[in-house]
Amino acid sequence: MRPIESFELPSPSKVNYLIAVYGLKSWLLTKDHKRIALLYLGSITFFFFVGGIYALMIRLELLTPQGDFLASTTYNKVFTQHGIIMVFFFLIPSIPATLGNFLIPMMIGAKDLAFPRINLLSWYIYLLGGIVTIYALLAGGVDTGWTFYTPFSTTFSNSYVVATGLGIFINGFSSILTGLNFIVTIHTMRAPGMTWFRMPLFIWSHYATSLIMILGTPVIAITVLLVAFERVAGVGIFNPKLGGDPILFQHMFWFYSHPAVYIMVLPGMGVISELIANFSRKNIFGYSFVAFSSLAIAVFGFLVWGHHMFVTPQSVYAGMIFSFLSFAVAIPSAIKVFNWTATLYKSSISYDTPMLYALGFIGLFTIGGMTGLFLAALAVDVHVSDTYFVVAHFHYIMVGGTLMAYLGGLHYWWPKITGRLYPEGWGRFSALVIFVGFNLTFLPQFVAGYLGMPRRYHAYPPEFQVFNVLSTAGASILGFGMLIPAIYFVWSMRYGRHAEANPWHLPGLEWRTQSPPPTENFETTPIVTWDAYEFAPPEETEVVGTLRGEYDRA
Amino acid sequence: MIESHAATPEIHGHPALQHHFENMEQQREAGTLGMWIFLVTEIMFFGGMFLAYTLYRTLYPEAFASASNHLDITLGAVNTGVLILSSFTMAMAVYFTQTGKSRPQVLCLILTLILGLTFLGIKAVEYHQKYTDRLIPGKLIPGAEFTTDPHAVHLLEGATLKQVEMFYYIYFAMTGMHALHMIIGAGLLLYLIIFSLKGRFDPEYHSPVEVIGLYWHFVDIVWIFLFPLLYLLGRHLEHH
Amino acid sequence: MSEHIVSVRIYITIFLVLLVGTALTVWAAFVDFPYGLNTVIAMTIAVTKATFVVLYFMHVRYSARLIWVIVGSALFWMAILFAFTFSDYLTRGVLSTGS
Amino acid sequence: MQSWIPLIPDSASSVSWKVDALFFYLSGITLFFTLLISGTLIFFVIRYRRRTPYEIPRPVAGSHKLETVWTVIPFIIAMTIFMWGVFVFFEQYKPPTNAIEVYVVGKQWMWKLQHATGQREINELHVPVGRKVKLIMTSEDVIHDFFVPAFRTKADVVPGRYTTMWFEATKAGQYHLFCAEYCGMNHSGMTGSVIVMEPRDFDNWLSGNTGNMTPATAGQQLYQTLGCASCHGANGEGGRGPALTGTFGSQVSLANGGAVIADEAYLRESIINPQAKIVTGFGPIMPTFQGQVSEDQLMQLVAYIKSLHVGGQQTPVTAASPSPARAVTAPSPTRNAR
Repeated sequence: MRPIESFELPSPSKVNYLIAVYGLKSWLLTKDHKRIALLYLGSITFFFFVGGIYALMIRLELLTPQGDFLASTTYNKVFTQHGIIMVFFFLIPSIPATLGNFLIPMMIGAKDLAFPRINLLSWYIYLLGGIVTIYALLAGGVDTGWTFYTPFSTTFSNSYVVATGLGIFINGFSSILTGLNFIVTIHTMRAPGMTWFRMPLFIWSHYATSLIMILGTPVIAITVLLVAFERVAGVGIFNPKLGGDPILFQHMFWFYSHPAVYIMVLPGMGVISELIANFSRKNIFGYSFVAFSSLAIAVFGFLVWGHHMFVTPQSVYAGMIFSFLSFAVAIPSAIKVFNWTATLYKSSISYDTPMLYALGFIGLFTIGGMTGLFLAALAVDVHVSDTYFVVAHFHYIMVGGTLMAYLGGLHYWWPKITGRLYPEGWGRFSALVIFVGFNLTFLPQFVAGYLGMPRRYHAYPPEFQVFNVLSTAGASILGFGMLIPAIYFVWSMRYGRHAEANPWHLPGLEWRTQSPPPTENFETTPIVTWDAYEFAPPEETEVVGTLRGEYDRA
Repeated sequence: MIESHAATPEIHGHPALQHHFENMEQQREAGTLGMWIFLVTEIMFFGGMFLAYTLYRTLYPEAFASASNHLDITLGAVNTGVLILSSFTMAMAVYFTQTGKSRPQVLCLILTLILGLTFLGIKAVEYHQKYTDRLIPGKLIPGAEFTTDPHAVHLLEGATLKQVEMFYYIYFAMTGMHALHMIIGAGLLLYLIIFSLKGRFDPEYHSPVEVIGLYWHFVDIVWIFLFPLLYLLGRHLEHH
Repeated sequence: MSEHIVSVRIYITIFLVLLVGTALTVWAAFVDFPYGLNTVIAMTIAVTKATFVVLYFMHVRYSARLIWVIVGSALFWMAILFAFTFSDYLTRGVLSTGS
Repeated sequence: MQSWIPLIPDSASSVSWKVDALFFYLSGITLFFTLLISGTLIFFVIRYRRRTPYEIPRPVAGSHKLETVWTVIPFIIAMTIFMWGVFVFFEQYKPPTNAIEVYVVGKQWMWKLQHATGQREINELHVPVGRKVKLIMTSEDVIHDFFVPAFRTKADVVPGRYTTMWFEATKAGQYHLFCAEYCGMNHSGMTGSVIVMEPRDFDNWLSGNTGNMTPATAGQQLYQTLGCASCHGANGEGGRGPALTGTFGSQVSLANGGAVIADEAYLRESIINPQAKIVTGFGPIMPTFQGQVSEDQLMQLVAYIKSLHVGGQQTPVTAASPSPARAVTAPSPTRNAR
């Protein structure tokens, strides 16, 4: 009766989405969500390496305290562009636009997303936004910091703020349309029997992500637009000369940009839920708590933006409210971590590469999340805000969280996406290298930050050098670790062993079709009669605690 | 043609059914849901500007009243009427599509388009007045910087010209963004008219008409708020 | 879920209500109400007009509960944006001047 | 106390140990949970490693009890941090009375400071041990941030408004002053030092650095040259404009029916935007001084208005008696010593 044995593997010789039609045009005009996911994968990887080169330049500059590698104007542009590229063009679309695009229809048993043409459109919009931004970078770059704080960005910066803002504005629509597509798909396209509480947690987290995308992105869009408009007009609502308040910009900016952090990490959490359950062959402990915690994060994430503004003239009472809510939003994340850990209890854990990334994620996310509490605590934040402590904290979430999950997910679904296996040994090796390199890069920054080293400094007092040397050393290891998967993924597309339909022997819907899947995903529309992560029949379920049967298996 | 479609249950029948949907009902539902979600993003988009408006209106009530009193209330009110009427004709267009009456449907769509363009025309007249009064904020129009004449606008007690400029900045941002939405809406209407003339829509398949109708009504609603906020609040202070 | 077709009579009624609302709000703007009620009145009329458009022209009254939730969430998030931003502006300076 | 590589910055203000205490508390909690989670993970990963390729563990239902436990306990811990943070924060930000006042203007990319006694400094601030120091700050261009790690405090310096911060140094020495809000090209060069001196040394430093007019005296001269006196009276006693004597710190009732406490921000606003909050009984006749006075001069005007006390014994600075030290708001031991 076990689902992994009960379904028949389709024969591998069938036509799949990769070879169904040929030619460049068939890719550029495709409406297949899987192909669009690959288009995204390619473009996102490009932006990741652009952002990575900037990161490398930052670390090289900070190796010595004098600021001798780059001029300060160059350095300011480099860290700004690192942030803009990584946040808007890599992290935000990373998991949703690639893995989400590929897997959401497959996991719910649909043939495609609800609006395939809009899906393709959103890739083109992403590309257009990217091109405009790259143009701005090549034309002379932008030096406002990715936060675009006024009045520096509106009046004082002599760089390409308008063009960059336009690029981000355009890119925002890509994000909005992706989120819209996901929500409609999840509501209307589920296969018969795929009830809400049978959906994989990956879907739940993407649903929550999409909520943030559609509710938050428009606000950053109008904010960036108003900044650009204000630069052109020379006056505006953020300009103190007209009685405008520069702090209003920060409210409007962080209304999106704090939830944006959850756009980045929620899909990662979804990936981790998949990895933890599937590589320990156990259903997720407290499924509904993990599912609802995603929604809770999406809602509470909107109530905490003021914690970026504790040292601004924001009123101390508003600061108090924002601080309180920031602590509240930590709870759903904690629930997830505890449930993932509990899932492993009495499970059957494999040491495959994706699982290594998942375990690394939990450890790093714990540190990232806990150091977030330092920043939510008003008094400590006053000291550490705008220092390297903040830099370290959000890299633990964005790199230690999102990037780890992205790489883990990419390894996990690689056989499904390409029909090829990646080299497992190299996979494990690179996962370890990345983990070590990451920690070496960012742990010292916590110390440097508490010692008072401000962020965005091109030169710094010599007593901070030791931490920066450690950090740069770690970054080189991290960079090296990133190159390994880049090489073997490309290699495996041609030379990797052929993957069978279900190489990991898992029950999820995406594994119940051939690898790579046919264009329509499934031969016939599947009828779902099982729960997510149902490795063993429900009657074997072990009940923890005393309240037998209290747990509704929906 | 239309009748036959209405009569046969659409299993795989309708030519407008896209391959990845099971039936027309699912396709229509997805379309409507999608447009509503898009409207949510639109609400948040305008929300940012409404926030700025509310904040500065609270901080500088006299200046905002002075500036707002200078706007042409007649043109504003007429435009409100025009837009409401266009919303009505749009609703009727949806009605006639649902009931399969294609001639009045096209007529209603054309009327809606004409009314929309009328609105934009009146708006252009208003913008031109602001241009001649030198009330375009900052250096948006090169050579026609915002006025420095303190009598350009009748300033109420407590108002400064700088704050008046702030009002006009917000005024142009909001009405400009609204007008942009109208222009996009006009384009969408044009598409509807062309495809209606080709007879593409019928009671079975009218998602585009319905969905673009939703968009049009939304743009109307934005104006329903913009009109009192920009033109009316503070009028009662005028004769003090 | 088959769709509901709203009758022409309702459309015409709503249209007239909207026109009356517009006239009313213009009239009310020139009357000097006490206690700064002008803003409240103008906003009440605008919200009423918008509600009619949403319920009838946009068919929400006859739509699935999901549409109600979506409309509600848009308003809720707008409220968040406003309430929390103003939680800052309305309490600024309280601490420093209270000393 | 100096270890090989310091992990904690110098602790040199009255609040710095309080911030450190909370920091250690947080670090302890972080360490505990990180070890708890990663320890459990490592234990499970080893203990429950896959032994045979086809084994299927028994599925498990969740447990509301456990979920409740690990929701409530973290919440309680979080609330302790929150409350602690609030208490220290209010102390960090509540401006003290009886403080030495220093006016700070940030501009790309330097700090201009002026003591109430007239001494001007650039990128350096001399303060005595054991006295509260209040900074009244503004910016000429973009947002800056005055950050002294050793004091565990910072505050944004924002154009178009005054922000304040305060500290009480507890240990003599030289400490870093950073601009912590990115402000453009030479942001990392907008640094300096805060030099904390023993009170006697500070007095010596003060007396060795006279020669500048106090901000209040300079403000008084501006008051005359800008023609303020024609409406507000030669010594701020009022006329066509409201009286300025004793205004600072008092409650002012406004023409629109409201009321406001006249703090530095109010005085500043009333100079550059006189129509904003008009005092009851006066017309909106004052012209704006926006663009005619620099931020430095605004601060001097504010300092002068602050020096105008009621009563007359504490005579405000007049042209006849240019005694700089007496112009400052509160009497202090330092100045009495002179």
